[in-house]
Amino acid sequence: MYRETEIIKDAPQFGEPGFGDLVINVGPQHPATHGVLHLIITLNGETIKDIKPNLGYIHRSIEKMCESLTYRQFIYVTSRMDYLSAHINNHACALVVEKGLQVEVPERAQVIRVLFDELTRIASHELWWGAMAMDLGAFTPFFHSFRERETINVIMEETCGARLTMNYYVPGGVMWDLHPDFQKRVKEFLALYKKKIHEYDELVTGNIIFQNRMKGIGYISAEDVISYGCTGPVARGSGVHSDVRKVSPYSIYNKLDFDEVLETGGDSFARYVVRIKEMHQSIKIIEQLIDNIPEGDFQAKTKAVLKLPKGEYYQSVETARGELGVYIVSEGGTTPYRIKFRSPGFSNLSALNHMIKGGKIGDLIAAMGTLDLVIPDIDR
Amino acid sequence: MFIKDYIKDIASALKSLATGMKMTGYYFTHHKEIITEQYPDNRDTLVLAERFKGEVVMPHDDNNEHACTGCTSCELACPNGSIKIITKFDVDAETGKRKKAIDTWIYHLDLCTMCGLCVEACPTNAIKMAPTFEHSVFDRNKLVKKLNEDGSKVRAGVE
Amino acid sequence: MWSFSEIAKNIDLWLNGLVGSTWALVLEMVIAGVAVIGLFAALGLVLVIMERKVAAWIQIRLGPNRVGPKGMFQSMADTVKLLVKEGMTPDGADRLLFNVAPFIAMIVAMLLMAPIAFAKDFQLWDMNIGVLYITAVSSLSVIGILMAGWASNNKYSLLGAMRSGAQIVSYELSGGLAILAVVVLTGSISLTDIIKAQENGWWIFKGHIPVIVAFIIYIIAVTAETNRAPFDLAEAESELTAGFHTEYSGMKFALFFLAEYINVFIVCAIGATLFFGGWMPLHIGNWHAFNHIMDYIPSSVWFFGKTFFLIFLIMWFRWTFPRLRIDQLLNLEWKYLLPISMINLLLVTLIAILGWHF
Amino acid sequence: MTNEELKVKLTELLPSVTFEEGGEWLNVVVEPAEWLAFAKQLKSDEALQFDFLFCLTCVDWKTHLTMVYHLRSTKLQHAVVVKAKLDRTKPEIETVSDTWRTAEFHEREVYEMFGVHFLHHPDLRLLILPAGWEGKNPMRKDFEDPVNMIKL
Repeated sequence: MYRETEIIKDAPQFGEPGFGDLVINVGPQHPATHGVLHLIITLNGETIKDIKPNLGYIHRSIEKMCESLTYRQFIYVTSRMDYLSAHINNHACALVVEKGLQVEVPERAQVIRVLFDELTRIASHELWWGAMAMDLGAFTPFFHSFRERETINVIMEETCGARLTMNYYVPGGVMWDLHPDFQKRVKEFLALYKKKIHEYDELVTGNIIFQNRMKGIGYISAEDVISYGCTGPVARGSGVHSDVRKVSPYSIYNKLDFDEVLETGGDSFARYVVRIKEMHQSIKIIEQLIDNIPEGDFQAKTKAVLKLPKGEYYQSVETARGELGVYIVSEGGTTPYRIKFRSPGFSNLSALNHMIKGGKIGDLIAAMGTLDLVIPDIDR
Repeated sequence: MFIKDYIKDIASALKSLATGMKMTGYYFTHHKEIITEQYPDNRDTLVLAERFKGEVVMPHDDNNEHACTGCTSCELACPNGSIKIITKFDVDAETGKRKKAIDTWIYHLDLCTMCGLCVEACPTNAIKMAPTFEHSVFDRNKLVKKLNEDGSKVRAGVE
Repeated sequence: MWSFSEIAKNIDLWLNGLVGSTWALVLEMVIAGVAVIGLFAALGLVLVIMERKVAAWIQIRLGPNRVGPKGMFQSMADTVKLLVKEGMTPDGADRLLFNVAPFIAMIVAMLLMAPIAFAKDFQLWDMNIGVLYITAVSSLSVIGILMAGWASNNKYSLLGAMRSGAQIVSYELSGGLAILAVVVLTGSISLTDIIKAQENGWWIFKGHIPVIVAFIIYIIAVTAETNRAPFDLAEAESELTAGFHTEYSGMKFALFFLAEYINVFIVCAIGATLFFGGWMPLHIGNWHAFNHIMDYIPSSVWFFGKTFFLIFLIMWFRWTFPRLRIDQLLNLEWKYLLPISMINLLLVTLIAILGWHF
Repeated sequence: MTNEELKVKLTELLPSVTFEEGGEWLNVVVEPAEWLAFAKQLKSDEALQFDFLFCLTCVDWKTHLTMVYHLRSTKLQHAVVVKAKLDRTKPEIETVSDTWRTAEFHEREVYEMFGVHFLHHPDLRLLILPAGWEGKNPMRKDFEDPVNMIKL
């Protein structure tokens, strides 16, 4: 049954308010939703009156599935949730299990994990930057962003054995040791990135058409951001201090020197600038770590069958889209009794209606671009 | 005054458009920047990372022996049930005792998500991940594979 | 000896000799028709390949290189694909308007071919109201788009058509005023007079500042009129899936696709004729030796070279700039282009009267 | 404020509140009836200012359902976990979507997955599950689906 007929059935008749509004579907197959997001939009002419998201096209009930997976097996599922920050999701699950078992992760494993997290964050922001520009009509940045993303994928492929959903983190550390020429390739990537960084500003940030399309669009104030539960670059675009790596630092982030990017504009352009600056911060972190990766073993000794003691555990990490929280309620068995993934995309999407009311369709696409939505992250 | 910032506004707009054009113009003229990989043509020179997790395979040495003892720990480790081990009991020649051995190692390549947990869990390193990625077939049940060759036995001394 | 005008004169003589002058005229019209359709097909193929190669190189990729030597037959393959594809008509669509719309777009493109001077006195119809005819007919193309948008019973195409209606109508203004700047300098609106007036130097050089400003406004207005790149709101991929031609497929879509490229060719041809002297070779004042050498290059090569340079410029816009929003688009036209082109027109008339141009 | 100070403050706000052990944050168990008033105080009170509801979920303990609210204050950097026990047959609780806007979507998800009915919710419809799944509550422990779920 096509959900939209529900809305048309009780569409306002002549004389009632809202008569003559155009109800159109953006999605589930739509070039700008980057996935199967279905928005039912009520339009009056070109201005948007209301947005009703209709989710669930890629719902695999990951939470129900995890209830029958052991603590080693459920980690690989999370890289299918927000596939652009696969490593960071796996890092959250590994940390929760280690927090439950009080396992001490060796220093080398922690540094490898942070290195791969930051590489994933850059790769995710690269793809976002290309897709964002394509949404606004410029096709060229997409291909240029994939040149950098491809170099990172080659690094991942060489060490972890996969390009997108790398299952490299295990409770207690990482699956294998680094590949011998990992450092060489990362240095090559840093050199390429430094050479090409000015192009991002020339082609997109500095472009007057781009600025007009993004400045003042999808404004959301600081209180609304907190009230809608938005985290990540969406929150930091409105000046809310919400970087989990700074608020409640995990792994070795408290020993690293990087600063949290905060913009006070609150509109699409501010969120855009936050992500571009975040890429620089990730580069800074990688540069600090790449030359002093400590020696030692890469995986702590863990028992064959992992059993989390009875109780509840919560661990949040900073993915490329915001705060991913893993909440495990354990009955002491080998599988979690109940698991809840607090995904950043779900709350960021709820703010879209508030942001874009009264804007044009072009604004909706611009605002959705800066929300950086990954639909499996929303539907889980 | 209005006219002054009207003109300044136009000038900065044109300058920003010009820098964008200059950059794309640079790429239009410099073909050495092209990054396209001609996949089907460069097949023989294509080098894949040797750790690439493409498909689970069971290496057999020249006299058709492998290292799988049929202990089914990989089947337990697999998150989505794409491994099915059928074991049989065959009588050991010298000691005459009945020993468990592998009969068929069924591998559902269509279900497998290449997570590598089975290779990690195998005590005797009998299976490993092969860097093959061309898995497309015309008939789906070609994707259900039997990893241990016919007539293969466990290598002696593998416990 | 082998210039286009010689060939045309010989055919004319031969036909008059063969059959009476009235029949000769009819036969010539048929030949002209076939030639224009042939030019359309050739242009369609060449421009599609050119666009895809320009896009590819700008986007650090190779572009089509599999079909034919270095990918040259790619557009041939595309045309054949579009020919054999089924042209569906969505149910609930206004059948007549839906099927006529692509032909309107194509007819307007063909009409505009008449006054363009392809080579030295080689024109379909050397009319004395050339420029007026061009601006009048080019505003008809919006009817085809509105028909397509309305008839295909699809909300996205309706939105796309409304947008392009507003866009083309408003950009006619500054486009027309930019053309007027050159007409004021030459004092006549016949294209051959305009070209002849550029005997001793193209207007872009002789008319110095005001004509350069007029040229920039002309290029922007013309990119908007043909619904291309920074102004492609009519078929905005990421907003309205494919705008007014969402429901078209098969040959009808091919007609729209071809009409867009032919429109780009025509507006660039007009731009080349007005600002870069059409088929007139590059002459500089009284450097007779230099001018003489320039005359050796045949006039049609001059014409097609200039037009293809302008087409490349418009394609370059497309692969560099994002899309404007509908209100920014109209804002740009009414608040920036229109005032500037009016002041520019005043400036040009002042210069024309006082004779400050070269 | 540390957990102990929070404990004192919360008992002062609502005497009938009990505390639970376990987890890094203070676990507060509240009666479903008093939850809405308590929530408003948590947000508005100067010393608490819990303005960020970062996780809202429900746990099915086979005998009863427990609503779990994770709250954090972005200004004072402290967090608390509030729980409310609901009976399984007719789970009902007041909605907090007007105190924290993010609750609207999270409550709709809990409604369709667990069947908890949120009173005065602005738009309590299915969010993720397709039409026809009303009342099926797939996340409950006693959910049977012979097709997709393989009983080991």
